[in-house]
Amino acid sequence: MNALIMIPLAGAVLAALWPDNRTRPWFLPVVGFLHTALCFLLLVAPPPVSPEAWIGFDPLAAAVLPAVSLLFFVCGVYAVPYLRIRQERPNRVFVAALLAVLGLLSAGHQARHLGILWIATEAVTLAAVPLLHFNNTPRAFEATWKYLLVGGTGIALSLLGSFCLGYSSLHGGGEGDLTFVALTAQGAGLSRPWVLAAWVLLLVGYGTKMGLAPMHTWKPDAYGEAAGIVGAILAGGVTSVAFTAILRIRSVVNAAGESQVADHTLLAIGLFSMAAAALFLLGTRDFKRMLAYSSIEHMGILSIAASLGPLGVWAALFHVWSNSLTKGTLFLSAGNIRRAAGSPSLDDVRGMAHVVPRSAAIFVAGMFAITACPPFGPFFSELKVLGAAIKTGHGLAAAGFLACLLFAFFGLTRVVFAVVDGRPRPAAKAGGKLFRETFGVISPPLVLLILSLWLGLFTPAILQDTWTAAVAQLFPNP
Amino acid sequence: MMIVRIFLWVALAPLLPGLINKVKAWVAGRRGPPVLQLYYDLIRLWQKGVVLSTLASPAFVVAPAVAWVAIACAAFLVPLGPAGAGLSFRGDVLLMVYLLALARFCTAWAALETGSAFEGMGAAREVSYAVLAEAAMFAAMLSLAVQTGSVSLVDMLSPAPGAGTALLAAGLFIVLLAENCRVPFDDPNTHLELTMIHEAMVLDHSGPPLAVILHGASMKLLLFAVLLTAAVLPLGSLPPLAAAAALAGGVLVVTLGVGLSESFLARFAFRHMPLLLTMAFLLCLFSLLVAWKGGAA
Amino acid sequence: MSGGLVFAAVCLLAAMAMAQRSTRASFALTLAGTLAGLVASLTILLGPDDWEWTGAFFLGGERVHLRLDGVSAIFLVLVCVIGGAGAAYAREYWSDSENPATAARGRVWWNALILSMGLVLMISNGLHFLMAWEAFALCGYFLITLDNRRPEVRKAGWLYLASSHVGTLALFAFFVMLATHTGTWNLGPVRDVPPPLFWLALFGFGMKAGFFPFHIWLPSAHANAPSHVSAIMSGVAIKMGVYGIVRFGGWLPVPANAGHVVIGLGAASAVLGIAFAMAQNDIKRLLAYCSVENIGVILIGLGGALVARTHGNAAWGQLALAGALLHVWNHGLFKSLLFFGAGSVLHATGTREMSRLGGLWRSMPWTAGFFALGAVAVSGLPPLNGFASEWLIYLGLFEAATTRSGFAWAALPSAILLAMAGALALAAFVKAGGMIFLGTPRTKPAAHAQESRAGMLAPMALLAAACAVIGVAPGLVWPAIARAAGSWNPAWAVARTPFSTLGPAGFALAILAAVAGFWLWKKSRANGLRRDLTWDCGYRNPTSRMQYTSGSFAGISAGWFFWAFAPERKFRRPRGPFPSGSLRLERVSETVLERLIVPAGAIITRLSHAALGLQHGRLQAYILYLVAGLAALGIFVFLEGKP
Amino acid sequence: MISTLNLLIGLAMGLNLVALGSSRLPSLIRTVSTQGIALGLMPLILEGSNLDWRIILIAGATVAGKGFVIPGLLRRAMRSANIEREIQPFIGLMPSLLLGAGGTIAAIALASALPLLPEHAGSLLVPGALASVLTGFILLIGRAKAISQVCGYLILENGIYLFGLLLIKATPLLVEAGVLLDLTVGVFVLGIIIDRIQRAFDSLDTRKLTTLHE
Repeated sequence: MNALIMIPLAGAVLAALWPDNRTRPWFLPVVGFLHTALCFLLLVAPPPVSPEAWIGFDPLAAAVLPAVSLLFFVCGVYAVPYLRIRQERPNRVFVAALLAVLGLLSAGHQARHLGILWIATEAVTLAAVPLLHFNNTPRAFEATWKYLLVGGTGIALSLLGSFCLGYSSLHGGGEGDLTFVALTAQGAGLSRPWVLAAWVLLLVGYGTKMGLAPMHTWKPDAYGEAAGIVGAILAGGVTSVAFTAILRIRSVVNAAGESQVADHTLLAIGLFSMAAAALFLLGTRDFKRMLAYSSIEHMGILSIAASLGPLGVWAALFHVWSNSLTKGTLFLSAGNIRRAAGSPSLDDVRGMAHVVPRSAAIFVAGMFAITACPPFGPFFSELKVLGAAIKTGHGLAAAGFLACLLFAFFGLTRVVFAVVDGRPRPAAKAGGKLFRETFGVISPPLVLLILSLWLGLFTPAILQDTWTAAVAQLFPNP
Repeated sequence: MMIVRIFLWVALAPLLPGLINKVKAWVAGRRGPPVLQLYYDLIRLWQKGVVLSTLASPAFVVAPAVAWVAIACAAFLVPLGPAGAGLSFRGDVLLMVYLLALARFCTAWAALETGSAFEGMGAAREVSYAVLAEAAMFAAMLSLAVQTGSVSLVDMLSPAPGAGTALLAAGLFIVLLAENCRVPFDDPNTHLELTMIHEAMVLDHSGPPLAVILHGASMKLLLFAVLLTAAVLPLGSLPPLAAAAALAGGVLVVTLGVGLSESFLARFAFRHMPLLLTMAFLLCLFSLLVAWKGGAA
Repeated sequence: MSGGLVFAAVCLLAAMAMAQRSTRASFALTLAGTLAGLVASLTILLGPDDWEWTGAFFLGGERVHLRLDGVSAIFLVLVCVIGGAGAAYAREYWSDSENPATAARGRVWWNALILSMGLVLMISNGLHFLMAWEAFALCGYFLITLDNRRPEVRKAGWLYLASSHVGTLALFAFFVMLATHTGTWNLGPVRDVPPPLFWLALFGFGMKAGFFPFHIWLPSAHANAPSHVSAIMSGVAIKMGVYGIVRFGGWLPVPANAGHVVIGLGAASAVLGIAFAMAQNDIKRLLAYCSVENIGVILIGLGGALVARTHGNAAWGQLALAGALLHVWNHGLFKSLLFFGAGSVLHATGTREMSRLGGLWRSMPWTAGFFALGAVAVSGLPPLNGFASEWLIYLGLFEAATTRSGFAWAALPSAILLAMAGALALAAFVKAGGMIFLGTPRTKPAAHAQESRAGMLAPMALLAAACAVIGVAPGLVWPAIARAAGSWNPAWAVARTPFSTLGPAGFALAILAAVAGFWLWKKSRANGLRRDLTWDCGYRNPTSRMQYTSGSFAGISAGWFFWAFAPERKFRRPRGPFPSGSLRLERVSETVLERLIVPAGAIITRLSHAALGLQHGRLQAYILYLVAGLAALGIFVFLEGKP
Repeated sequence: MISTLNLLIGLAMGLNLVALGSSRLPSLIRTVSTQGIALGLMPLILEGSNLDWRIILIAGATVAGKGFVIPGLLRRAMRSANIEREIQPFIGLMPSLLLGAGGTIAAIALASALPLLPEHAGSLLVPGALASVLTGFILLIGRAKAISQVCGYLILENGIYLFGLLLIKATPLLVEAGVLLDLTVGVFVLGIIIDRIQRAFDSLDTRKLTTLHE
């Protein structure tokens, strides 16, 4: 029915059946390429979406899904050399699960029905499990266990929330049509207490998947233990599904006339997440967990932006793009450094600029990019967020936003330069010998960095129009 | 005219220390050295050879000359009552003050040339106390400027006697004592190096350089005396001859004043000097405020 | 005009590209680029009209728009001069042979720094300004940390980066608010924005300008950077902050009391800056703190100009402004000269501690001479350039005082404080010069120092010449300064030079001093000149340990600023008839940093460790957090949704 | 029929308390499976008048899944880890019982604040659901053994299922399918992970699972 979902799932099945461990990884770039090509094709020529369709490539999907697809494609290219290094592990499940994740992500992004949305997100959560314990170490299992239980609880809550929303529609006299179009149309008819209950539960539920504090606890463990690609796709793809879910639900809550409550909750939880992330960043001594905290910070930015009306949501969609691409750079280059150093902890890693100069340079550049240093993408998107905050008169929120950015910057620079500068340890030198910086492992993060640069400097008109269309979809009557 | 002016400054300057010493001698009931003593010293020194520290660079000899030139130029800017200044322009007062600073820089630099502890000590004291003296000096100049509404010495130094004049006179007099290293700041004719400022700085100088330094010092003293007199007396409003006489008289009075203060005051302990200088500064500041308010009223 | 600037940009880019392959080619390109830029900016300053260029393409959705007017040109001249001189100096000082790992990298960042500073000065679009600004800040960081294997360098670099980012974020807010109020990112004179916006700009740019109390990053960064980098950071980079304040002080409607605040900041940073400088023992720290003072001097002038402009364009304001702008140049010149000198000393002896130097004039006569000249200039003494600009500022303040108008009251205290700062500067640089170059060597390395090669001396000679020329002939530069003042405030466009007499006077002074010095030297030689031990009151065996040290030299004034230094003291008195060991250590602390910032940072760090304690890995607690979050949100929504 | 339904819900709520009070894992698992069977029967009662294949399918699937499959899996894991009882839980049995009782009361109070459709009025569905959810949370937070945590998670899911019954008529199969998928796949994965952990740490005591922290 929907090629964007079917291609990857079919790919997953094929990969699962594919006999050869050495050639199997090629599925990732190939399928990724097909998916990306299709995505951008649809972006240029948007297909008609019937209002009652349960799954459709509507403006909101078009505004976010291509970014995820692009990220997945580049990560797929990276996966080939990476999995060659990791010959010792059978990658059947890994590749298949990765492709399944892509398919389910596409489903989640295109879901226009409460139930479908929930099932897709749930399925993504489960499909990601094999990716997490790919390394097959006790640490990986522990991370997976926490990811499953915390994430599962979150997902359960979001299901409860979906029920509440459904019941609010029933109670308001609806006859059980749970497409967002129908719910929005019902608008003020929805029963208020149920809508509020649903909002809280869904925000917490999908917030858990997004990784908003205080539901973020699974993130550092999962990102810290997972391979670079997995981290990139979790941080750039899965979080964005949860975010679009929150946006869709939020539009229903708006229609029910509770937009103020929604905005305030989003702002509060966003600021709290940013502050918490900044604090964690100031203290952490592990440069992969650092990325997780940075991701939490950016989820906070997204939810703050989402609370700032149409302008803010536009900026948020922009930020989804810049964040995914830049995070990709960071995760992949960090993965290289991690391989070469043999440890993610500042206690035994330093002077990597002398061991893996290229990866280190990309890592530093990516760090500056993610901390909103011009001229990379995040700079422009966060400036837009700031502008939205000031235009809508949220002066204090803007101040808090800047303060959190500042402390996050302190934390990130502290860690990154500790990793990169100084004299390398002899052990690390040896690791550098083992890990060679081939074109295959250097170009993907570099490409992502360049994409983030390009996104900021020359934001394509087509994307801007799509974001505007998505905002129009979310705010039908501004 | 210019020649006369230069001659006046150069030739008359060494009189002042002589006079001061005479006064001190009279007060002490001694006969004391002749008034022209410094002239004799200068002549003798000018013919003597030079003993140069093994550590010193040529700057050790050149610096005193530059300092002397600086003081001479400063003097050139100071109006002599009716005769006016050798060179007068908007803001010349600042040039004058900074020329004296240049002289200070040179002497202090030369003092450090020899690596002697005493000279370093002297230089440190000189440059440090100058900070407060400079503040007082600027307050005084500002009050003159505010009072006369001009920033050129010729006009500034012929003020109508204002309410602040007495304060200004007192302040400037203390600055004079400090800048010229007289008692109670310094004792020109002690021989205990530990207690000296200016004399300590020139310990290692000899021959012509020393002569230049001594003459420069006397010229600086004269400069301050003229400045003080002109700042206090309304010379502008007097007929030329009377003004000239008043100026000469004023300088004489200042000299006597210095002599008397030296005979009746003892050298202060070093830790008291900042207090005294601060007092001078406050006096000048008050005169400035008086001038400012007076203008407003 | 456009051609020249494009050529300059291309040259600098090419120099970055060539940095790895050929030192000589890269240097030649840098030189060509800076020269082209210099010519371009001078043509602007000497010509009547500004240069403006609007690109055909967009960056970040904004059309590229460059403008070079009097104000920018003044700063651009400095960028080009020091950029070229520093590149020349670096060839010897940071040569490929001595620093194979970092020399080429240094060249790349150097050219990038020049380029980005030039862009900061020319860009007239808020969004692009931020981009160039950050690029410039980062280039500075990578230059400071060239030798990042040394931990103290890393610390200094991080401090620089962190405080620079504080300023940058303030500027984010500033430019976004500006754009929100004006509705466009284009920069230019604006009328209808709330005056308080100026405070944000003052803070944001102040972090970079490094005046009290925003100087926390400055001493360590400038002390630990390679000396040619210290030179451009201290002489030029902090001027970018000044540029921002000048620029937006001229374009924005400023609050009524802005001028007085700026004067206050300037006076405070002039006196305290030089007081701290006086107390330093590390020569490069001393120079860095002296930069704090000079920024203060510039601010006093600028503040005067702001006061004058907000009160009917009083004429004296123009003098103050001209003084400030000229001092931007002068400080750039002599501070770079001094840092080059300090660099040569460091290069020759391997130490920056003045208490380990001494007597270097014998082995390094040229360096000593240039340093002495720089010292005279920085002390603002005639007949050198430092005096010319300070004289203008003084003149402005004095004339303000003579008006006796109520708003000019600030002129009185600031003039007096400026005078004290000047006297302290004199003391500080007599000390610096004396301790480094005079007396006897205090350590072996100092005794066996070698004079730097011509490659390092030539740039110093160039800067020294510039200082002397501006000093004895300030009339030459007046048209440029007046042009800049005019483009800052059109009401002050026309002005006749105030230097008509001062210039010749200075010239005469220089000639007379030279003649007199030469004559006295001859005379002494003629009378017979005998070398002998220093007459140390008859002591026949003076050693280097008997010399006055930099600490004791600063003792008196340090006593006065005890309250600001909050020094850490260690003191063991000599005891008994035959005292064994006794010592007296005194370390002047970075008061603002160590008494304010560090404790605050410690509190935040403790907070973050408390937070990390929550991430203890127990799953049950994680789920508890989740439930707590749910409950909190529920209550929040319940309270929100009640009405 | 509401009365019979409420009887079953009351039974489920009682079982919550039993689960909270039981220290031995087999009895805990048994409680959960009983509750699952009880829940499975509810659709039949709720729709007693007009049974169609959909309802029967759901009921059957639920009884099979919640009542037998999953408990079976858990028992397997328990045997392989040969642990019998929950030793020193984070929240003791007595406190958890009290908490559960308080939670149940709170659930009833909270439920009364939420408006219901006439046909659901008087049913204990909402309070029952909330009570189970709370019980699930208490077990998740309070127990140290992985298996008891899974049981807690199951009770949480049961609560949500209970709530889903409100919508069973109106909303399509999807949502319920969601529940089942969630449960089956979830527990399936949990089962795998559990015995992986079992092999990796040779214990199912989550106290050992705290190597990942700051």
